[in-house]
Order: sequence, then structure tokens, then C-alpha cells
Amino acid sequence: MNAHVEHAEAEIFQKYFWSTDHKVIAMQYLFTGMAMALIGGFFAYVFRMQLGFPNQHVPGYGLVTPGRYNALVTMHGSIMIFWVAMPVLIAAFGNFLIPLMVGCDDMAFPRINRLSYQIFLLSALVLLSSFLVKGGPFGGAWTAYPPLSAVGSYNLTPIGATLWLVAVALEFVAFLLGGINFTVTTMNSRAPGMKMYDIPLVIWMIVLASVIFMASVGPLVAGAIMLLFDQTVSTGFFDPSRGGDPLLWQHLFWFFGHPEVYVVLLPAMGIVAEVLTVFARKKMFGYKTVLYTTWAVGFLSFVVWAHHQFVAGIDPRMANIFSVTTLLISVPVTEMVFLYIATLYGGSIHLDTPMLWALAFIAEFMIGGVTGIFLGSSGTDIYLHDTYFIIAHFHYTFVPIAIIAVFAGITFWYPKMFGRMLNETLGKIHFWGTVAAFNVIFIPLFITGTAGDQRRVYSYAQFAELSRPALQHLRTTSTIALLVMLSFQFVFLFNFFWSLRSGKPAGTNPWRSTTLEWTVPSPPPHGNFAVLPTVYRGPYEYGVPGRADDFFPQNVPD
Amino acid sequence: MLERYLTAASTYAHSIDHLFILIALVVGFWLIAAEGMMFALVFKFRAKDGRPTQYITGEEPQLKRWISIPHYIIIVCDIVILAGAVMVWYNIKQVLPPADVTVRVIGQQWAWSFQQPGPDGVLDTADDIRTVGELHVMVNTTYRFELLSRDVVHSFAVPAFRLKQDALPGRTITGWFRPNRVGTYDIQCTQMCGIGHAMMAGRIVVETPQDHAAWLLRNTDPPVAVEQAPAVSPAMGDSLAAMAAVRR
Amino acid sequence: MSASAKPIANTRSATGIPTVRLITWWVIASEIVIFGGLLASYLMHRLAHPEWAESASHTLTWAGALNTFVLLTSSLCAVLAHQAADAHDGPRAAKLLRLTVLGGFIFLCIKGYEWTLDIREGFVISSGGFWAFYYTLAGLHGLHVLAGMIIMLIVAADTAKNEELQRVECIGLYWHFVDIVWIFLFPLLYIAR
Amino acid sequence: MTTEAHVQHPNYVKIWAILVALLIVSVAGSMSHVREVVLVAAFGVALVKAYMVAKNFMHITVEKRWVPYLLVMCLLFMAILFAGVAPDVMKQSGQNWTKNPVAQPAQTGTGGAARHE
Repeated sequence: MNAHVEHAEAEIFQKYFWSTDHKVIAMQYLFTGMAMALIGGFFAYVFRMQLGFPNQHVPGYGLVTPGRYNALVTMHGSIMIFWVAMPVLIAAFGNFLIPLMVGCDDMAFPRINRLSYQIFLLSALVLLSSFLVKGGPFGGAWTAYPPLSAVGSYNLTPIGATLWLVAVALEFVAFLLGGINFTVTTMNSRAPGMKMYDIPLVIWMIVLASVIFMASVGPLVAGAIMLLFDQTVSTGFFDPSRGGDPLLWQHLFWFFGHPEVYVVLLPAMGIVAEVLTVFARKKMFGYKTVLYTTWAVGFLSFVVWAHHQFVAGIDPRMANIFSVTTLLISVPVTEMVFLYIATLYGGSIHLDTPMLWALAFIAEFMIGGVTGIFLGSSGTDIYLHDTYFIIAHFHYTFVPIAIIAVFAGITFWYPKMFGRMLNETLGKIHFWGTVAAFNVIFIPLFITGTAGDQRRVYSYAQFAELSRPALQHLRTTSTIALLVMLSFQFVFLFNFFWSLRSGKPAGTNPWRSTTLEWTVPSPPPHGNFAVLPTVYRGPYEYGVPGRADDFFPQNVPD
Repeated sequence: MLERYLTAASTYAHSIDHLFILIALVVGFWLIAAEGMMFALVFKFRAKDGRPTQYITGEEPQLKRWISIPHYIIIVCDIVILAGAVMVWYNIKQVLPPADVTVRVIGQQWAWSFQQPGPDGVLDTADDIRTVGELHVMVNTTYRFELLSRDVVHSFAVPAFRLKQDALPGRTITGWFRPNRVGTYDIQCTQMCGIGHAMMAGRIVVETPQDHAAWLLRNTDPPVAVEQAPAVSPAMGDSLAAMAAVRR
Repeated sequence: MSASAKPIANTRSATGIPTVRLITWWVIASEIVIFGGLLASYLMHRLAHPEWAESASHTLTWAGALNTFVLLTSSLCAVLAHQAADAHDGPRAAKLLRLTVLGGFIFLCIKGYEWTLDIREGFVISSGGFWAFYYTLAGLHGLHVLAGMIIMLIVAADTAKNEELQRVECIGLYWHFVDIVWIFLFPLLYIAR
Repeated sequence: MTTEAHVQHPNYVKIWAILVALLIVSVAGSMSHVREVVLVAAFGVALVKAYMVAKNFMHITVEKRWVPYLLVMCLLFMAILFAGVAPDVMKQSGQNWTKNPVAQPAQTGTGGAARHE
């Protein structure tokens, strides 16, 4: 090998794997997240096939044994939350958008940023390596309640359980580093003139999500250390026969786990806010009110966690308190959704693909939101807890968040990321196929859940009430709809990679948007701005009276 | 509404079903209203040539009313739902009505076992009846259960009773149910408990007093004469009387 | 490589707090919840188990007190380094930072000696609830001391050349935070019975 | 970036001397046989020491106001965590539940035995 080739290889490595450029790191997060989404989606395919067509050979996998089924659902949950929703929504969009939208050249700490991705990649590899160890991957549900998760002779996957825990802990470290970097960059490195209320909502939301994550994850980091010691050096933190308490883990987990819902929700809301205002050509209805409700949601998310534990053996008196706080949090969330709908009023709505995704987010998320009331009310939760009703409920929140809003974001910023437009026809085919199939997957599951169908069960043969043919038909319907939804994703993948080379050149500002990222070339060069911008106004100045253009960019002087 | 999907077989099943319907009506109304509003706005304000977009900040009082008034109504709705939820919860989980019979329910990987009093009506005596996977109870009798786990977290769920309670190792959790419909119902474990989670099924058999007495008799060894049975609890009195009738 | 040149983002200060100090405060905030979660767990277990006081009476109070003294003194060195950095005296600041590192090193040595004595007496991490928390809390704190020492040595190398003097205060802030955690660990693990 | 001092530097050695004196107080307090004296000497002094370090060494009182608010907010969340968890973990029994006495052989399943291998 001659020196020239070696040098070129070193350069490619430097540029794509060792770069400190926030845009490269964003792409690293995006593509890692997409790869993990394919893995998580494949798991969903396998276990849905087992449920839809019990005990058949699953094409591409084989027979699903009980242990494998448990591992598949555990990994599906863990991957989709920690290795898809978080890296794509917060890390990929946060990394790409924050420096561009606040008008600076990079993150405040580029090398910490790079370290964050490297730790994240390591965590993903540790998780996937658990498929290769003796006993296979952890199968004790993504909540990992001890003693099941703590004792190898209970879960039968002692190495897998430890690898899962280490992977999750590393992932937390990665997002602590990343999130603190986002927060500091947004607080300190804004363009001159960009005041607190001139920051685009998506940046606000990503930063607030990072802060909520930072403040809620600490106790679970402590819990992870305790559980790790229970697994490896025989301490008894969660062992009642030695003075510990298994409920402690549940509390530590959900003290993080519930804010985590809002950690992924807020960036999705932010993305939708950007898309909504651009394609409705409208100023955000009550920008400040949206922010106030966000803060309220952020604070309240810390006081509702035990509604995941109503029947878990907590003191029943506490359930009343957490019921009250849970219904309380519906107040700011409703207000936020209403404000988004009100933004449509008086607009001029263009139904391009990103806008379709954004509207679908609101429409579907509302279903997820209202079904949450059934579960937050302690009385009905007695019956619905751990049934498919709750599966359907949180998929009606997480799919809009991690799939629909992400597609809104990708289709919206794709021109900026890669300099070319996505194909609009393929985009619409993908949209309708995904959203229609999504509803057919989960509406049947609401019904089976209401009929008492419990979750995390690989076969209903043991239960007379659940193995009725009527319920099985619903499960099969759901599985077939999942196959349809998954197959439509190939349309997206084709569109994504085809448009990289053959899409229409995008130009600087294809959507005629006001925020700063649309003032730089697509894709933005290293260092982003040729001349660092100055900001003169808020982010959503559309249809300002007395102007020829219907949009008024943030960086244009009066 | 829920009964179309699954029988209601305990006294409190209906209160949960009614709460479910109350919530479904309230949130269903708001869901339809909000979705309808959204689609109407998308249709009404779709892009048309020559119609400029309006400049609205969201601070205009006459427009803010469209947000704030529904919002206040929603707070009222929340309070109504909350009142119902707390009432149902209080009656099921916080209050223990006087028990006719006390049974012990023990979860372990991966089976439910039950301990119930024999003819003497007292738990933890020599004539206790221990069963695995099947609990025989008498209709219209208030049962108190003590829930234990031997190893990991399990969840004792009887969907037909609308009953669910996790069993934790190291804790004894007390609850109650009063079956009011004869039949055989599923017991599920609804908390992930390891590789055999799906096999951890049980049956709860709700019997008439006569059938229950016969069952008790079959499982008591040696059969205890009615006259010798000490400390008969009021409810067991019924079944003992029935038992005597069967013997005659 | 390009990363050696600082991005402009790093030099801006819209909040009025320099970027390095801002990130230090956020790191401290995130550490508060990590230690807070563990301490809250310990506290409720300790209150639930009065019998743990017997285990606690086996801890070596003199070692804990000596370590408190060592950490307080090293904190003094760290804050004097900050003062020197403010006076643009890089070499003196570096010397004081290295003294702080020495304090951390002595702390870890005493800790190691103390744990050796504990283990010789048969008190290991799996000996019971108190000991599990004792080793976990002190171990997590010790890791923070170690991390602080490493970062401080890196900072001191630049400081000696009169470069990046603003970092002296920030590593000091972190060090004082670790000190404060120990100030609470000392009574919780050694004194309370 | 500015390297100008944003704080007045007090006499740090004097503060250090006070801190060491407080340490001696808390150790001396621990010799007492009165439980209240021990606890007040230990935790009262710890609070004072922590405040002194935060005020004089970390200069938190002259930092921007939101910084102490942020840190206090984090502490508040930990207090919320404690308040929500303690009714289950700290108590031995509550409404309709009670913790079993520890020394029950029935409570040690196969896993418990395997753990001590």
C-alpha cells in the first residue's frame, strides 16, 4: 500500500469517524439510530408473527421459544427507547440543528460531543453482543424488575442481564455528556441578538428534554450501580431476605422512566412546531404559552412516576396522590396540543410530506394522550395495567414520537442535510402506507387489552379466556398490519438513498423558512456560516403585514 | 361495555366497568372535538392562490378564549374522572370489608399455590387445604387474600374479577374479592417472571355452596364431623350446613 | 487537527458565565442527582433498619475524620490555585493544583488502608446491607476523586505554561463539590448510630 | 474568554481553619453517649461545613442567581424522590401490606441459595 492511499484512508477515517463537526456527529447518531430501528423492527416482526400465527416457523428467524420471546420483547423495548428514540430525536436532531439554528459554528465542546457518540456506539455494541453470550440476551422486560433481573438462577441469562445493564448505563453517560453540551451551547453560544424568546421551539424543547433527562437519570444511575453489584458481587440491595427492597428499583426506574416519556416527547413536539409553522405559513399561536406549558410539563413529569406502580405493591394511599398529579399533567399537555391546532387557524396550509407527518403526529398523539387517562386513573388501572390496552396506549404515543415526528423531521431537514430534495410521490406513498397500517396494528390491541389480554406472553394456550378465536383474529389482523407497515419502510429507505444522488438540488431555502439554518448552503460547510449571523426577531414571522414575502427571516435587519 | 369482551364475576367488577365507560365518554368527546377541529381547520385554511395568511400572535383575547374556555372545562372533566377513580380505588384497594374466609395466595416460578382453611375455618391449622393452580371459592362470599411470592415479582390477576395485585417477595399484601357469578375463570400472572411466564396460569372456580361443600369434603382427610368443628366462622357455617346436607 | 482550534461557540457567553464554568455547573447538577439518588436510598434503608447501627460501629471513625481533614486541606489548595490563576500566576496555580492532587492521592491511600483493615476483619461488600452501601457510596466517591485527580493533572500541565487559566477555577469547583459530598458521607457512614 | 477575576478572594486559610475546627467538633460530638448530641454535632456541623465550602470556595453566592436555584432544584427533586419512595421502602408496614420478618427460610428460594455459592 502506498503512502498516498494510506493518507486518503486516514482522511476518510478522520472525516467520518473521528470528526468533531456537529453535522457529522449528527449523521453518525442518525444512521446508528436507523440501523438500530431496523433491528428493533425486526424483533417486533418476529414476536408479532409468533402472536399472530402461534408456534409456526417465522421466516428469517425460526421457531420462537418462550425464552427467546422474552428476550425479543425486552430488546425491542430497550432498543426502541434508548437506541432509537433518544439518539435520533435528541442526539441527531439536536446535534444537527442546535448550532445551525442558534447561529454558531459548532457545539461549545466538540470533543465532548465526539466522546458522547463514541460511548453511545459502545453501548449499542455491548447490547448487541449479548446475543452472542451463553444464555442469550436479557429477557426480564425493559423495566428489569429485581429479583428477576438480579439473580441469574431466576432469569437464566446472567451474562445477558449484566450486559444489558452495562449497555443502558453507558447509554446514560453518553446522553449526559451530549445533553449537557446541548444545554451549554444553547445558553451561551447564541448569535448576537437572539434573546430567550427568539430561540426556535425545537431547540427549546431539545434543551429542556436534555435538562429533564439530566435531572431524572441520576437516581437510576445509582440504581444501576446497585443492581450491578447485586448481580456480580452478591450484595442484597434489592433482596428482601437481606434487608433490601425490590420496590426501590421500581421507584428509581420510574422516577427516570416517566420523565423519559417527556424527554422523547418534547423534541418531537419541537420538530412538529417547526414543520407546522412553515407549511401553514403561520406564526406559532402563543409561542410563550407553549413554552410555559412545556416548563409545567417538565416539572410535573417528576411527580407522577408511581402511576406505573399502582398495583405493584406500593402503599395504596400513595396511589391517590399520584392519580391526582397524573391527571394534573394532562392539563398543560392538552393546552400545548390545543395551541398547535390553533396555529392552523388563519394559515395557508400546504400539504407537503413533512406537513402530512406533522399533522398525523398531532392526530395520532391525541389518541395516545386520551387513552392515558384510563391508565392514570387508579381505579381503571387495576384492570388495564399490564394488558395490551397499555401496549396500544404507549405505542400511540411512542410511534407518533419516534416514527411519525422523526419522519416529519427527516423529510423536512433532508434538503438541508444532504442538499437534495426527497421524492414527493414516494414520500406520500410511504406516509399513507405507514400511518394507515399503524392504526390497524394498534386499534385491535386496544380491544384485546380491554378483553383482559396480558402482555409479554408468548402463547395464550394456557388461558381459556384469551385463546378465544375472536381475540386471535384481532391479533392476526394486528400482525398482518405490522407486516404492511414494515414493508412500506422500504419505500422510505429507497427514497432516502436514491435521493442522495438523484434528488432535485435543494438550494438554500426550499421551504421558504425563517430560521437560521436555511440561510446557509445545503449541505452546510464546515463551520456553518461564512459570516456569523445576527438575529433581529423571533423564529415564526410568517405573513407579516406590509411585506412582499410572506416570511421574514430571523437574520434580516428591519 | 367491558362485559361484551369479558364476564364480570365479582362485586366490584361493575364499578371498574362503569368508571371505564365514564372516562371513555368524557375523553371520547374531547378526542372527537379536537380531531374534528383540526381536520376542519386543515380543510378551511388549505392553501389557495390569492388568500394571504393571517398574522396572529396568539395573544388576542378573542382568539385565546378558544383555548382557555375548553381548557377550563377540561379541568372540570379531570376532577370528575379523578373523583370516580379515587372512589373506585378506595373501595377496592384501601377498604377491606369484613372477610368471611381468608385464603393465602403464593406465587413462585411458575405456578400459583393456594392455602385455604379446612372445615375449622381458620388458616394455618392442620386441616388447611393446599392446592396448586386451582382455587375453589364459594359464590357470594367475601374472600380476603394474603399475597406472597417465593422468588421474583409476580402479579395475581383475575380479569373476570377485575382484580390485579403484584406479589412481591418479602411482603405480604392483603386484598379482597367477592365472587358473584358461578363459573371457572382464568388467573394470570401479569408481571414478567422469567422463562415460564406464559405458563403461569391458574383457574379460579366459583362454586355454589353445595358444590363448594362437596369439594371441601373431598379434600378433607379424614372428614371432620360437623359437631366437632371448632370456632365456625359465620360464612363457613353455611358451607358446613350444606356439607352436612350432602352427607345426609 | 481541526479540534485544536476552539470553535467560536466555545468563546461566546450569552449568559454572562464563561462556557467552561457553565458546563461545570451542569456537571455538578447532574452529579447531585446521582449521589442524591444513592444517598436517598441509603437514608431510607438506614432508617428502616436500626440494627445496621451495629455494623456502622465497626467503621474506623479516625480514618474518616483524617480523610475529611485531607480533603478540606486539598480544597484549600484548589481555591488558592484559583486565586493564583486570577493573579495570572500560572506556575504557582499549577503547583497548588498538583498539591491538591497529592491530597487526593493521600485520601485514596488512607481509604485503601482502611478498606484493607475492614476486609481483614471480614467486612466485605456482601456482608450485609450497611456494608453494601458503605462500599458503594465510598467507592463511587473515590472514583470521583480519582477522575478529579486525572483531570486536574491535565489542567495543571496547561496552567504551568500560563495557558487556559480559566480552567483552574472550574476543576476547583468540581473538587469542592466532591469535598462537600464527603462532608456528608463522613457523618452518614462513620458517626451516625 | 475572560480570565478576569469575578470574585473577591477572602482569606482562605482562615476559612480552612474554621472548617477544621468544625471537623473536630463533630468528631468530639461523636464521642458523646447522648444520641441527640451525636446527631446534631454530626449533621448540623456537616450542613454548616457544606455551606461554608459552597459560599467561600465555590463562590456560589456571587454566581448568577439561577445557578444556586438550579442546584437547589436538583436537591428538591431528590426530596420528592425520598417522599415518594419512603412510604414503601422505609416503613415496615402500611395500609394492607406488611413486610415479612427476614429470618423466614421459606423466603429464601433457590436463587438465594445459589447466590451464596
